[in-house]
Amino acid sequence: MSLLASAFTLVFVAAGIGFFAAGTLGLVRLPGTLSRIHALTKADNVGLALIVLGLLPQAASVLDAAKMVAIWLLAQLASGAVAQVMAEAVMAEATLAEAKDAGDAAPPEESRP
Amino acid sequence: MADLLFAAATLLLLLAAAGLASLWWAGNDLDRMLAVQLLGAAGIAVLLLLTPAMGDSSLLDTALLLALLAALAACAYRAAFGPTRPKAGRPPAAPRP
Amino acid sequence: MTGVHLFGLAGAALVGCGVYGLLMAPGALGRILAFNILGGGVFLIFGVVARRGAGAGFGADPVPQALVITGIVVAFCATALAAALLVRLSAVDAEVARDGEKEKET
Amino acid sequence: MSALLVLAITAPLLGLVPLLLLGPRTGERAALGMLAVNVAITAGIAERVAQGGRALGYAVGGFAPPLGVGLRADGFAAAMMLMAALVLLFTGLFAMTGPGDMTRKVNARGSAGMPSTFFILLLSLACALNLAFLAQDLFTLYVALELLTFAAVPLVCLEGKAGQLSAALTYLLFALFGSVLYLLGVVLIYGLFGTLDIAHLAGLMAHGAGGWTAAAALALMSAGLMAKAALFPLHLWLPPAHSGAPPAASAVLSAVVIKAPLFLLVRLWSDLAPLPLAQVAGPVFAVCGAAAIVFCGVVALAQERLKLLIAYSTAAQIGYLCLMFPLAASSDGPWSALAWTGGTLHLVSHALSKAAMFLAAGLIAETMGHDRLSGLGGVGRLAPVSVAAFGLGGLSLMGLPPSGGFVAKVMLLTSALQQGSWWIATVVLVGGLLAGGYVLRVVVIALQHPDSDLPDVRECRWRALIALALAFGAMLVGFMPLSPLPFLEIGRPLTWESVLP
Amino acid sequence: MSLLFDAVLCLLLLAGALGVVATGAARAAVIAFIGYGLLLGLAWVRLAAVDVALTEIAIGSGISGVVLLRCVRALPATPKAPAPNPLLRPLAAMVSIAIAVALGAAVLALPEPAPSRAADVATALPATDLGNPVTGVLLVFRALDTLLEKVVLLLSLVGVWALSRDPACRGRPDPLSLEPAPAPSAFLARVLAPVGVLVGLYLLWAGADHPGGAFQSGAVLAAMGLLLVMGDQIRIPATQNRGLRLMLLAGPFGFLAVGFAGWATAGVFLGYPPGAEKAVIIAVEVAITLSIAVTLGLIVLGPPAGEERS
Repeated sequence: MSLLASAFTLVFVAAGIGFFAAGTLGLVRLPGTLSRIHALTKADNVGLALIVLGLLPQAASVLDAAKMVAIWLLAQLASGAVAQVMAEAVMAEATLAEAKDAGDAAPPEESRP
Repeated sequence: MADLLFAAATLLLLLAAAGLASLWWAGNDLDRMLAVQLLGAAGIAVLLLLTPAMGDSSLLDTALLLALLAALAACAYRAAFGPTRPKAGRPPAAPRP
Repeated sequence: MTGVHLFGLAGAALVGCGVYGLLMAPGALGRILAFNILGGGVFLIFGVVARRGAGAGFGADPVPQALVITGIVVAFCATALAAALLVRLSAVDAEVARDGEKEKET
Repeated sequence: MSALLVLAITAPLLGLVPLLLLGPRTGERAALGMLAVNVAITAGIAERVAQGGRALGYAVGGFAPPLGVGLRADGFAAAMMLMAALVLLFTGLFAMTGPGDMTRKVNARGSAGMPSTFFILLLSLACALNLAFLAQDLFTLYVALELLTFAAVPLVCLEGKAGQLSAALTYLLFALFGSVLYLLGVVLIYGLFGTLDIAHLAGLMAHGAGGWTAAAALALMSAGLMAKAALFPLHLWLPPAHSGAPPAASAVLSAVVIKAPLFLLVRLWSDLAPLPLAQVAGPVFAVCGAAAIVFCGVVALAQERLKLLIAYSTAAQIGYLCLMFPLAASSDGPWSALAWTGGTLHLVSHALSKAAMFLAAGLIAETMGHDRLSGLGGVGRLAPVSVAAFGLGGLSLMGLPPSGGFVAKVMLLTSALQQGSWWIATVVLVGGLLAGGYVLRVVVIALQHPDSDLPDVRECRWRALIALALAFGAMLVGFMPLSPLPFLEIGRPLTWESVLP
Repeated sequence: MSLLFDAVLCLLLLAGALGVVATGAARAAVIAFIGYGLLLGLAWVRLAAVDVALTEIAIGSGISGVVLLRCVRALPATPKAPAPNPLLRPLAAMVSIAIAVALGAAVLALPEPAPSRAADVATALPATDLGNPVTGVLLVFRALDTLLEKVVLLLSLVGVWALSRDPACRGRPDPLSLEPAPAPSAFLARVLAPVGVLVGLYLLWAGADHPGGAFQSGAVLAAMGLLLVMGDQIRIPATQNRGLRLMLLAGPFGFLAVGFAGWATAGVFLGYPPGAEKAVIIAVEVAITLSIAVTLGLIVLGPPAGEERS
């Protein structure tokens, strides 16, 4: 049984790391911040999910297992929102640049008077 | 088993480092922020792997904290450096009740 | 060589980095960051001392751990106060510069 | 176990509650009351120590060191505490009764005196100083030093001018650098001995345990304390910080704040470090001190602004204490005890006289509207009491009788000559001449015939009397007998025996 | 295998520190610092100091990051201070390396077996009914340090407030962002903050027997408060608010009051009433958690902008 659990853990952790690796590769190879954000969050979320799944049999108690799932949910939520925050920043920057090209933009405020 | 988990954690760290390095040299500050997010995600995974490897389930609390605060830096970055949109210039919105 | 030794050496190296930063940083913010690196190194060495003192069922000597927690909070206070001073200073400097320009114009 | 030691630390803190919760006027009165209570408590401690002839101790929480944190008052600590409490009370009175040169803030609040933040910082200083004098645990001392830094730095920039802000930032960075170095030493000490209690450590180190690592730890801690005490060559932050602050703030900064790290340097090298090590380190400190006396003294002579002159004089006077280290660390019993008394008396008399001088300078600047020496001709007519306070305080710096500075310097000189350290004796004399130069320069300008019409204002007599009282205090120290003071030897060497039950 | 992990972690830590120190651009240096703090948290886990790891992640990386990012925004794009003479660079590098080498030698030369207070703590801890030795040291054996460190926290807030243009330090601090929060930030604040508050309370509750406690909990709560502020979900309170000030004072002065009460109940300052130690300790922890959370948050928000003209 414990051998089976170990094998289960190893397989899933290895798969999770594979997804992390794919995410990193995407980060390195993809052009543009937006596509990088996309690659990173997608791959990392799946990777983390697989690792959590793989480690569940190793949890010392049911509470710990629940905590691990909670961590995954939280990370999911945070990374999704972070991706949106960052993407929004990219878009806003692009809009600003366009507006600037049009010549009607106010200069960005650097510091509060 | 513990050794294999440590190996997995090491691999994750190395992956995060590789991503970090490439983004650091190539990108702008937003990309760098993204790289820190990557490190945070890898950190959560590493802590999860270390929990059974070190046999200390209180490590889960650190992972929990990391997951919770992962968003803080990105939000702070956005609040500090978010580009002022062209229509900006009005005062901050009134608080929602 | 064990992991504990490695962290001890890393702590020493961080102290070195911090000192270099304090000596060579171009501005106050760089010095503040360098102070934090330096502090991190010192705390890490304290952590190594704690880990070496593991015993009586504890994974590390609890006294240094408690001291490090206090130290981290104090270091944060210092960072925040220095940052606030820096922000205020640059605002006042900007005002002075603006007033100077105005005077020049008139 | 004496509860007074706990009260000395906590009573000043109680004063923060009304300041932060009630209106400024109530809060400030309460603050002043607590500063007076602080004087009473420290006087009580000094009286108990003198009466009992032994140190007082307290194990906080009932846990004796090394697990717990111990407080301990010996003669040296009690003397320093009383001095600091007096200076803080007088400065508080001074700040309460007049606007200083903080006109902007006065108008905004519609009442005279410094803003209530000043009193928060003053009370915190009282707590931090008492803790620094009483704590026997190296980490508690670190907390005390941080408390001191966080109370002192905002004092520099209360008015928010650009120069003050940058001086405060420099001060903070130096102080933080000092803290980290100190903490690094503490870490190594804990790694070596597993305890941070000074008395235990002194026992362990006396047998030469720890080797070079212990010496390195002591050196790191000392370097940190030197940065905080502005000891040459780490003094660069002091002149802008001390001269830019409002007068009441300058007075406490120069008089008492830098005394705490100096006190700890003395603790470290005369109570903690083994004698052979102290004998090696002593000359190093003496060289730094001599350089401070000569270099900063010369720079002070060249200053054009009164407050900068006084600030450089502080940087120079710190050096005298350092001359004490090699003299006190010698094995020559009576003469080393004399040096010890001389050094301590110098700390006390410098604190009183420097507080008087900064307050007087503040009043002079307030009367004239500036503190440029070239424009102060004849200010003696407008502000006679202030100028008198400045002159009397200066007497102590120059080392002329009757003054505390005179007694202290004679003791150092005698000890140096008896021990054959002619170069230290020379430095003491040269430093006195330099101090004479810059003090007399100010006094002569103040008393000369005015170049132009003087403004039609008068000094604030009531506050000038406060400065004068401090200057008289420095003179009173001068009536000490020229022999080692037994009070300062009470409770040495450090031990918890017969102090804790 | 764990040794390899530690080695990689140490190298990354070093690379992060070098990145912070060597990066000329302020923004990049601060971002690197946030990553460095994260790695430091992992290092603390490997040193079996989970309490410290929690503190480092919450304060060293999380909240410090907010402070520093905000500071960078306010700085002029081109620093006025000239860079130090590049000729000094090798000299500074040599000095730093010498210090690091000497320190490394000192650390390796520490005595074996290492002196430790672990045994003392283990002996004294059962009397307090606490299971977490670090909490025991912080709140019982070295309670004086902790009490005064609360005062340091309060004092640094006073120092920050003293930088206000308003001499009476009234009004609300400036908002963290110059413009309304973007929708994702608001969403994050609405969803994450309640979860975060629960986590903070959990850390407080767990702290008596497991890693966690007042510091970590307070830092998490402060972070959640900042998240709410950044998402425009709550308005920054005015500094003269009486309730706010009471919350600031609750921790240090509640602790002090318990300390004085110790004279009556245990016969010694900062002693806990025999038999009720754990209950009183937890009450103190609740009070200081509240104060830490409010103080940390306000320190980050900065000096108040003065009374509003209505």
